[in-house]
Amino acid sequence: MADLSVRFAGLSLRNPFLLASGVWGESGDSLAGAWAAGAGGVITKSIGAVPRAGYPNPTIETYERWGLLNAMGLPNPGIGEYPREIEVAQRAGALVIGSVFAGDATEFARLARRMAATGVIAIELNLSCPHAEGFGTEVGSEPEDVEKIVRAVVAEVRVPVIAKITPNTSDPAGLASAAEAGGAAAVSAINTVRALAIDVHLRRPVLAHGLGGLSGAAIKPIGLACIWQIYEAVSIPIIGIGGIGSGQDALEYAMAGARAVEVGTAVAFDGISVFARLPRELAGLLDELGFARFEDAVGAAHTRV
Amino acid sequence: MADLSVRFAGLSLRNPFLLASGVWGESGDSLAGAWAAGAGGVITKSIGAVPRAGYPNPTIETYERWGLLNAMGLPNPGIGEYPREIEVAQRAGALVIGSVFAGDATEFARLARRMAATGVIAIELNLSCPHAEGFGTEVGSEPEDVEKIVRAVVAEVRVPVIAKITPNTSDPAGLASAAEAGGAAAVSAINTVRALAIDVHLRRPVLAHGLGGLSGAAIKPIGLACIWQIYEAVSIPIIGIGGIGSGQDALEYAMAGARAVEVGTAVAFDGISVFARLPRELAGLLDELGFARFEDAVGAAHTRV
Amino acid sequence: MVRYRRPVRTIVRVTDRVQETPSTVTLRFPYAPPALPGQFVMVWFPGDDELPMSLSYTDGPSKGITVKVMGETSRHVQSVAPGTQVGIRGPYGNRFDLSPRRILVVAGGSGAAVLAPAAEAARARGAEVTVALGATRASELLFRDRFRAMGARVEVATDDGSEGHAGFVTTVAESELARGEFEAVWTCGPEVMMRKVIAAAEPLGVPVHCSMERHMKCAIGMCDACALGPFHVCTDGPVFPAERLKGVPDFGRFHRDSSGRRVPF
Amino acid sequence: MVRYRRPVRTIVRVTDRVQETPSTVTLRFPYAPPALPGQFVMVWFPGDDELPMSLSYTDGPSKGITVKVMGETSRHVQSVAPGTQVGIRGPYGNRFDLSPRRILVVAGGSGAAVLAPAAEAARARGAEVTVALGATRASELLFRDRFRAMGARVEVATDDGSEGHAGFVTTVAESELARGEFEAVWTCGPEVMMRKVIAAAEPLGVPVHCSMERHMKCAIGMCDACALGPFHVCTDGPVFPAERLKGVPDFGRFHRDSSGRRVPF
Ligand SMILES: Cc1cc2nc3c(=O)[nH]c(=O)nc-3n(C[C@H](O)[C@H](O)[C@H](O)COP(=O)(O)OP(=O)(O)OC[C@H]3O[C@@H](n4cnc5c(N)ncnc54)[C@H](O)[C@@H]3O)c2cc1C
Ligand SMILES: Cc1cc2nc3c(=O)[nH]c(=O)nc-3n(C[C@H](O)[C@H](O)[C@H](O)COP(=O)(O)OP(=O)(O)OC[C@H]3O[C@@H](n4cnc5c(N)ncnc54)[C@H](O)[C@@H]3O)c2cc1C
Ligand SMILES: Cc1cc2nc3c(=O)[nH]c(=O)nc-3n(C[C@H](O)[C@H](O)[C@H](O)COP(=O)(O)O)c2cc1C
Ligand SMILES: Cc1cc2nc3c(=O)[nH]c(=O)nc-3n(C[C@H](O)[C@H](O)[C@H](O)COP(=O)(O)O)c2cc1C
Ligand code: FES
Ligand code: FES
Repeated sequence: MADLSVRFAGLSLRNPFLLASGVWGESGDSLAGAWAAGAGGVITKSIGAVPRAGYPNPTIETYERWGLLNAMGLPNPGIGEYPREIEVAQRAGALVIGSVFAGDATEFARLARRMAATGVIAIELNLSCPHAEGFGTEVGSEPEDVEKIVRAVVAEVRVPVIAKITPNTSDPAGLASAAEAGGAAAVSAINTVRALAIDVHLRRPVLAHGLGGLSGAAIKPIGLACIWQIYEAVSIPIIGIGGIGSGQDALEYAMAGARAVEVGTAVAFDGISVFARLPRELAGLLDELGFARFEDAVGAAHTRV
Repeated sequence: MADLSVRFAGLSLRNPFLLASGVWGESGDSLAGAWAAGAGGVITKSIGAVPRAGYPNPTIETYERWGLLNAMGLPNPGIGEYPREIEVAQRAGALVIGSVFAGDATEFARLARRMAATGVIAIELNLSCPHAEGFGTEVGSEPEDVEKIVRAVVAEVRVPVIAKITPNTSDPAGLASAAEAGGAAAVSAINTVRALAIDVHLRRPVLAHGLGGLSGAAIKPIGLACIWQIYEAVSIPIIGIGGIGSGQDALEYAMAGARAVEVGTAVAFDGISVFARLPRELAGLLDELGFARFEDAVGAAHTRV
Repeated sequence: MVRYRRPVRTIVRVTDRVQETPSTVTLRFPYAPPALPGQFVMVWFPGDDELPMSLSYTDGPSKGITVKVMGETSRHVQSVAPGTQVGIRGPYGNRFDLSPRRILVVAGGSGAAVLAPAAEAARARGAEVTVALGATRASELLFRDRFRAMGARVEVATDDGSEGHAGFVTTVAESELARGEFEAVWTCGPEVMMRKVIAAAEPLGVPVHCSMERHMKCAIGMCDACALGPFHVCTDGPVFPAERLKGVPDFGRFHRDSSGRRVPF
Repeated sequence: MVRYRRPVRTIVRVTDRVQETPSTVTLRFPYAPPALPGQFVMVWFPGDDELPMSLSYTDGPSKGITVKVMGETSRHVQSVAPGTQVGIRGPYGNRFDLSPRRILVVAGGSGAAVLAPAAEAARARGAEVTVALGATRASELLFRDRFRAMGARVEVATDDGSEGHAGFVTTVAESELARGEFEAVWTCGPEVMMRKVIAAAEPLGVPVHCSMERHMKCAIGMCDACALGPFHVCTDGPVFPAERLKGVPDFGRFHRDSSGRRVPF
């Protein structure tokens, strides 16, 4: 049986499948549930400085089994209340990574410090939410901003800092390089892809917020391309995200350059038991292909090109 | 029966469904075939200065019915030979729009002049091919470049110039505004989305070129978002592209702001007869929803938000 | 197990609007997907919110919801006229187990909305149904006549004593439990009420099923808005056997607001 | 009409390699999707090109292709050993109509690759099959023994006269047509050859079906690489009745290279 454990950026995980931020991540019991189901680690909902209700419903729209559009609007209880939820998950044994979002470097640093105090094993910076209201675009779409934010956070906390990169850019590798320059221990990619649904009967966007972010199978090829380009640009480890719903999907990400992966939308389509199925499928596939360890597959597709 | 004819940018089309560039567009007979099937107009393969073989196979990968990945590598016979093909299509009565691609403004202008000489009703500038080798990114990913190229072409030709915008950007509306500033008569969006497929058995990318571009149903929500944002930013007409395979898809694009649409991947999945079905479906839907003319639906989803 | 339910929205037109009580209205609309008593749909009132609503009519192609004024959106819903377009997705969630032969139904507030079709289905299978129906006053007794018409015995409680027992519906439920030999209790209403019902039924060994409500956004088990202890009301519920709720400290005490913050009831 | 065929690639391992002639090799591999004689697959030789190849074995789960050295990739293919991984998608395209009872098969070059399984299927249905088989020399006569084994009458032509008629296979075909009463002619080979076959059969009223080749990239009727007049060889062909080809000026005269440029044969 292939060894699924992964070590990178000072982390040591039983398998490479992390619960993606924003899914099952608002309550500590749910984080614990994802861990109990088999996740290698769980990432919290992105937490801000103050409680935030998010956008009104409708907040989601789905496309058959291949995609999901959402504009939740970053609802979260705020960093004041949230540590209680993390504690619940930690008491259940879960390895928790704390995700935070903010509008500028100073606020990011302040939030990250408070998040780090909860004992999370790492912090993921949500630099990329495509539907958070910034100054027109996303907080993480300029390399200078990314570098500045990462640098400010790294100066403030001891745990590894993971910069989550947006796909809504002409140059994901440039953003990842900026994160590396800022001192990030790892980068993760991708967040959702900016998208929209229109209802022709009602002559209006379906989501209350209008624009949203696409996730699920449809964005797997987009995520893979980002990982591929980032892998060629940075030497820090990469976490792959986007449309992962099978062991093979995860292995594709690994071969493109990912050392771990996050799983979001598959939870909606297949239930939380997806975290039991994914490691099983991955181990079976690695055995079939002759890999003794998952980590041996990382970047494997780059060597021949 | 709802009126499907559209007029914009000096063009007058029997229906809003254009054959997208790169599909059935290498030979004059095929362009004529798409016209005969019912397209409102046909756009040529993107033509360059000299013949270009494109990338070796594999050049495509498909995902069920929801997506297609390609890296053709802009094969084309070159502007020297291609006018003969356009002539064949024109003799069959087709309204032909000429697509051109180049590496800089001067070459774009030179090509566009030669293309205009064939009697095409408009010129579409392919600023956005995600897999053409430029200087790292795409030729059309910086607003300044877009404006410069469009300006150079507009100075050179009398026919309307359509700037085709890439989705691989943080700010599609900014690119469209740049095209408008440069004098474009219209913008079209989107080209394919940068993407990748990995084969885990072979440990390599599937496409010979590695990176490719995603098209088909999966990118419809992404295209709609681009059209939405562009509509709010420019006053020139917009042509919607991306995953259109039904009359309803086209109407969603219209309500998001498109005056016409282009259809590519649906030709592979449904055959060229899709150009007979689409106008029929659209007319039926418009009747059902009480629109007398397709043009009345343009931008309809913006009025309530 | 394929959990996926096609949650694509269907835009339908409201065909009928029935004023059930001064604060409650039923909307009927054509929606073909089959549904079972206990399940809910997400109802989009365009321009307003999208809300989880139990199906108060589950049979056949004409479905129905019954909406009580609670806040802004539900107040607007009261004036929705036939012909209005609404978006429906679902049905979601689980259903009542219809196998018990003697059932006590305890309904408070808008709880009768989900309990009426369940009671109807149980009656159709020949079960004996007793309903303890509570409201603030007589005019607010939801579906009293519908329960009677299906052949259920209806015992009423009103806060102001304008009909039936003056006081809590739980008092009525307790005395019914004391008298009858029920195989099951179904309840929906305020959680304090449901807790009392459980407290009364438990010593008698009568299993209780509660239809729960939590703030909902996705309804497909993803966003975590409806988290209730280790459960998600949208996919693990809305109907829960009382034993599953016992270990959940929030039950009857806290719910979560739109931001995910725990707030006391 | 749903034209869509799942063109997802399957990676398979070559099980057998048979050197058919000095310049031609057959590769067998497991590939379950059903196929009919006339159809082709896209075969990916990783690291090399992906090429359209007729299925020379269409029956059952073990399919086969027969590759002749033409250029760089097909030369590399000659040394593909059992165990090598290749990617297969398809089958694509149409098939031969197997209903005629007396069939003349005219094969030049690697044309026998697609004609052999078709002739086999026709024989299995009881048709009489005559094969006019041409090659540069005796050792290059592809599938001569396979045609004989299926019970077809085989008439041979070689350029160098090392076996059978010395000269064009079309001469053999002409004399067969003059003698026999054929219901159909099936042909695959150089287009000049096929044009001559049509010219001989037409006056006699015998319908001819040609298996055509054009440069292919997508194989799903999209990229236009395989345009042949108003047709796409990948989706409208590869088998065309001669009447359809008559109005196509390029037939026998021009093909298109990888850039889409028309180049004379
Ligand atoms: C499974 C389920 C079934 C339900 N069935 C019915 C029913 O049949 N009839 C009925 O009248 N009501 C039902 N509700 C309650 C209903 O969804 C709304 O909560 C209620 O109508 C108040 O909405 P509002 O926007 O008017 O109130 P608001 O002013 O927004 O708030 C009033 C209360 O409603 C809650 N609420 C608001 N939005 C939501 C939401 N998206 N999800 C859950 N709660 C929300 C708030 O937390 C608050 O406690 C059901 C709820 C759930 C979860
Ligand atoms: C429907 C179809 C069925 C075929 N069946 C067979 C078969 O059973 N056996 C066989 O040996 N050959 C077959 N071919 C031809 C085969 O696909 C190749 O053209 C041939 O093997 C030469 O490839 P190459 O790369 O070695 O040659 P190159 O050096 O690349 O070129 C030699 C010739 O092959 C042509 N060619 C190259 N690539 C392609 C391509 N992607 N598509 C079409 N032509 C190409 C070129 O135009 C040129 O004329 C078939 C072609 C088609 C279209
Ligand atoms: C409902 C939903 C909520 C999300 N919320 C967050 C969030 O709060 N922070 C964040 O960084 N990403 C968020 N994401 C993005 C996911 O973490 C992930 O990057 C994306 O969905 C792609 O992965 P998937 O295809 O597996 O879902 C959210 C995604 C979804 C679908
Ligand atoms: C096989 C293929 C080739 C393409 N070639 C071109 C091209 O030459 N020039 C161009 O501007 N766009 C090209 N495109 C992009 C399409 O014109 C279109 O923008 C894109 O495919 C999205 O539309 P669709 O989803 O309807 O296919 C190509 C797309 C495909 C699938
Ligand atoms: S409403 Fe989203 S998880 Fe239940
Ligand atoms: S090979 Fe692409 S259209 Fe035929």
